[in-house]
Amino acid sequence: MQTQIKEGFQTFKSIFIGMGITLRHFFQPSVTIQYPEVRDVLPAGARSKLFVNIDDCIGCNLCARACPVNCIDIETVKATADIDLGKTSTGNPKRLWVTQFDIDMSKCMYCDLCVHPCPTNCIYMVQEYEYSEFDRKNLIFKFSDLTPDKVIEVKEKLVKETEEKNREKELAQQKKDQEKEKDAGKTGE
Amino acid sequence: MKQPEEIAAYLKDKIVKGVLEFVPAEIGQPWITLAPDSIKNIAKFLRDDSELRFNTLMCLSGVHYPAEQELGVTYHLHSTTFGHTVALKVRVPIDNPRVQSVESVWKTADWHEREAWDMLGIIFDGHPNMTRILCPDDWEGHPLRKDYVQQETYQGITTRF
Amino acid sequence: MGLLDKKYHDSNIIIVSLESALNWARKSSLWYEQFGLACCAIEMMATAASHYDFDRFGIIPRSSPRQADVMIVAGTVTMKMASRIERLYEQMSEPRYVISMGSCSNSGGPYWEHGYHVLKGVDKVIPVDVYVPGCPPRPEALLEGFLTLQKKIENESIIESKPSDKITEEADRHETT
Amino acid sequence: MLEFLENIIPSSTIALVVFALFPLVLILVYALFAIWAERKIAGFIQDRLGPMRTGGFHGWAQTIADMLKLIQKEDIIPKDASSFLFKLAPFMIFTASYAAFAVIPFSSGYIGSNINIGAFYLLAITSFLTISIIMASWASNNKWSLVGGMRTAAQMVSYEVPTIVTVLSVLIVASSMNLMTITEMQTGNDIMGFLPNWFIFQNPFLIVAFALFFISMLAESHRVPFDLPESESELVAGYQTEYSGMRWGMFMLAEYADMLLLSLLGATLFFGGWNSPFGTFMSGPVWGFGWFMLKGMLLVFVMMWIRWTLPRYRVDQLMHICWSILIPLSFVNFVLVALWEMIF
Amino acid sequence: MTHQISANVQETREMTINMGPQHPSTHGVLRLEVVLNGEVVSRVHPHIGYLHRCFEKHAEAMDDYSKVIPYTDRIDYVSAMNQEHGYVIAVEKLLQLEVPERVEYVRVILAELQRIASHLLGIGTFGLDLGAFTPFLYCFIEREKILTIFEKISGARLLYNYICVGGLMRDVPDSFKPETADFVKTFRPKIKELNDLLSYNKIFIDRTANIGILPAEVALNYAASGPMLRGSGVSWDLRKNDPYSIYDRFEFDIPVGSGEVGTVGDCWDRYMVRVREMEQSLVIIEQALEQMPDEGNVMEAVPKRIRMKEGEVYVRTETPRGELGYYIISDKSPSPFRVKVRAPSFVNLSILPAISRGALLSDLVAIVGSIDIVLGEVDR
Repeated sequence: MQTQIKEGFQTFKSIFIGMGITLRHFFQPSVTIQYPEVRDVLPAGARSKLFVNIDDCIGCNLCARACPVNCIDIETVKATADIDLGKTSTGNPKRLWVTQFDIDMSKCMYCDLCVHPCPTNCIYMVQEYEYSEFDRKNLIFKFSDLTPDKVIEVKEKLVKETEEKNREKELAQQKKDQEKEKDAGKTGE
Repeated sequence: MKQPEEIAAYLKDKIVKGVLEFVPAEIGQPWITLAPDSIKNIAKFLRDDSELRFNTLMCLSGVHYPAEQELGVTYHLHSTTFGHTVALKVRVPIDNPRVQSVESVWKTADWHEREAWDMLGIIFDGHPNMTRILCPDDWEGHPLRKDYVQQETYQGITTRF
Repeated sequence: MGLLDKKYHDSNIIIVSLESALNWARKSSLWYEQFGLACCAIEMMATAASHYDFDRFGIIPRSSPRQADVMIVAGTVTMKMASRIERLYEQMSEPRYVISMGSCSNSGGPYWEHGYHVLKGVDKVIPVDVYVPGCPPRPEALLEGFLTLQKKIENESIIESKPSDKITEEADRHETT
Repeated sequence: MLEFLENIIPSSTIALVVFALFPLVLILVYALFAIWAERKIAGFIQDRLGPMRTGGFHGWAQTIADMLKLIQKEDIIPKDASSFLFKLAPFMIFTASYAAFAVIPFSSGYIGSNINIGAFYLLAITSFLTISIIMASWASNNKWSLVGGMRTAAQMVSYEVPTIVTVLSVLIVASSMNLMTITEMQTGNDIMGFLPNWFIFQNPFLIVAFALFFISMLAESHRVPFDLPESESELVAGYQTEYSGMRWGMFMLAEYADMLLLSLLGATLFFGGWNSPFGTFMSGPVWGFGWFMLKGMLLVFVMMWIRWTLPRYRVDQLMHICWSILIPLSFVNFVLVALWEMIF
Repeated sequence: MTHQISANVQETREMTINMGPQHPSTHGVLRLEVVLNGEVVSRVHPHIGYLHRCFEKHAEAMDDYSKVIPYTDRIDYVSAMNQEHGYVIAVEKLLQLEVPERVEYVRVILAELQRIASHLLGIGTFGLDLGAFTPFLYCFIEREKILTIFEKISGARLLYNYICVGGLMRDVPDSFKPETADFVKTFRPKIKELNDLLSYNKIFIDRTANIGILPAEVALNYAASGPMLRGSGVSWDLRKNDPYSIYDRFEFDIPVGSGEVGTVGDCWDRYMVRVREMEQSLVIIEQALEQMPDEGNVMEAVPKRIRMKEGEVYVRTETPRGELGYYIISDKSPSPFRVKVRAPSFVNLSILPAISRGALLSDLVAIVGSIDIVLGEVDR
């Protein structure tokens, strides 16, 4: 009986202590951030979305290779000799047209591993996190600034150039061969 | 507290059958290889012997060795009484992957062995409930084998991207 | 969209104001189905917790799918779970919405390539209204996903759409089921 | 009040209907307010804000939006459910709570039906709640619902005993079952010169009786720590699991109406009903109504406050508390109340 | 004349009920097939695998050891730092790599902060299972502070990918030390508040004491670890008994279950071990902050492409849920040959059928809550 009374007393005591705590919190100011109106300031280096500064990209493919999930698709076309693509802001010479630089943010796992190997620091995380979409296709971000026409043009140019080069090579080869034959003929004689 | 070498020597001394050899590793951990059909007896001995007292099975992992056409099971044991640890290994051919179950020795082996069956297709003789644990029951193949080919559809849903 | 879906053939002022009232009610009281799958569920809980507070938007959890309006697919859907997700969706009462939260449910995410047991996008089994990117999305991103969904709800209509629209809608429905 | 209505409304039937609809309007307005208030209170206790955006100021229109949405929701009746009972249960539960308001004296000018067995009627009609919950749970053909329903049946039947005994201890002090008479008996400020003549101050054992009444009241309206019928983390949503749309809304309405009903009963029996705590100051039919609601709301607030503080009991502990603590205690207390009345 | 009730009228049937995979209290996608006799549990069959995300396959498919780290985060998403720590220690052991002093301190502080965050979640959801909603949110408020610290150093809130082979992804900001110290200071009174509000609440004690008792020898046979084992009164903590990293430099106690309000090894003991462990983590953090060098290298020189020798390690670390083992076999290729995770939750959950026999349905919820499982870890 005595233990029961004691237990009953403890029950009420603990309940009142608990209610005291919740009452204290009742009058404390809330910790809520009223999101659309007020926003938390994200710390520097917060990882929310990948961004590529395509002007600086040299198309080295290091980020795509570092990506554990293969969500970066890069396609490059070699620039023809007559075109100087200039230099990146870090001073690296650009030698490739980046015809395609797609990042599928619906696959990305925001691990930051692609950022570190980049030699020109052109791929990095930005703080924009509000980009929900009605369609998944819109989550594939295309960073290449070349128009489709330009891509075709560039590719054709390269094909032409390689053809020319090949032809030159072939010519050179033929010349060599002819010379060789000549030489062989000479010696044969 | 015993070192793995001492344990291997002790085991060879006490148990005639089943203890194959002690393998010192280049880096990392050494292990003792055992015969798959005597693992249960050895496990019991390891657990009950007054100088070893391996009362917990920390980990049981199945491994596929494609080069040798073999499957293997690694047991990591630990004794809270003495604080020593040891790794045991058994190897079985892939076309007849049967290992004795140690479920009756260490209860924790129950789920680990089911997982090894599920992932690698190692059959544990004497296990009370040898069913898949992680994959659904109607799954095809054992995914952690190196030659695993992912099934195209599961219940009408394509499994590929 | 519910009982009054496309029940009216032409619009007038009463119907239009009724429509906006109904849409307002639906968008202000999105009760979500309380279940979590993986990592994103922790962030979903964080969103419901004091710091971000779902309740400000009138969003509260319901553990029975019958009473829920929106399903947040928070995390990786596996093959074993896919049929359950489908059934849960079927158990929800119209009007119902689906928010796909995080990379995994958007498209399989990190597991899209080697994950033999992972469903590559929850939209393979149920229709998704809003995709929230992130792995896991920040709580704010999830809230923004809700705001996006609210925008979608605002544009819904109880007026029967034109025949041409109807055909495409039917086609859509067939595709999803 | 009926006469007043008959004076201004030509048809006496319509007057009667208006008269009878008053509690319904009250319940609806109260539910709209209380659900919002509960969310706000929960919010403040948990250091957050609760509804903020719907309707402008502190989300005041939140419940209106909820109700409007529930009306639009698809009404699902499971294929294997017992369709008739399934449809009937929510209406029955709401009707029962509404009907019980008939004998509550809202103010000196308004009581639905001034019958002399008011307290008895009220206790009898609340038993309908139990039946409707069992009906709902059984008809749903869902295992979780069934477990929830069985729990409810056991819980509500058990807790009716201490509720009735504590109500009885007030009734012997008042020696009347008419709730209006009981309230009128508590008019005035005579105790120790300033305390109002409320029953809780008249008899020290009635304080204990009130504590017991309050605990059983929590259980009767299944609030935390006795919210087992719908305990979310165990039984998904208990007996309401299969309900959707406005049918579910009925359950919610009934739950809040039930809370109000029991709080108002508590206020009538122990805290002087519509009597002003300051004697004749601010008394009268309209003020009386205000005082009455204020007292009821305070009790409702305490119930909410408890809900957001405590974990819940287990089903066997709940029964244990009822049968081996509350019931013996309430009987002993009943005798003591009676003895005190006899001696003084 | 006595009236005999025929036997088959009295007969009761057992009811099989499915808890989950979608159920508010199963902490994810666990499915429990419960055979009920009335409300008493006769048998429980846990069905797992609803979150099997093929971690081990991914680890083998990655062509670099460091690419596995983001996936380790996702094994136990509640204590990602501990997971990374365990994996990285294993790889460093294979590489026979020593990491700089400062790195070790930062890692330990992060691991302990993560332990607190994880325990806060475990405690909060445990309270939630028992119907106490408010303590859950109070725990989350505190957890949010830790996440803010983590976000400042790593850029992510939940899955960090911060600890890498040979060091840290980037140096900690200057604000790290004062902020952590500040958190330690403000968190101590909150533990007391939690104790008042929940731990010593009589209803809570009634619900958890003498429920789901796990005797020490059963726990060892099942290889239980972490608070699950310590709750049963076995003083076993890898940070002390088999120290890794620099844990041998700190002084702290191992809290064990003592049966303070019930029997040793009941749900309350397991819960309380977590609460007390948070205090001990604070003690460790304080010491580490004091000893931590202010300046220093945070990255050991590791070749870009790790060339591994043949070998294997089994490395175990103490995560909030218990002993996390990484069994890594390396061959000469750049990707691991086999990575097996010995997940503490997986092992701890397998005890559930043994300790829940004869409990009530509501107790089952309490028992599952007190094991504190993370399904990502159970299913991997």
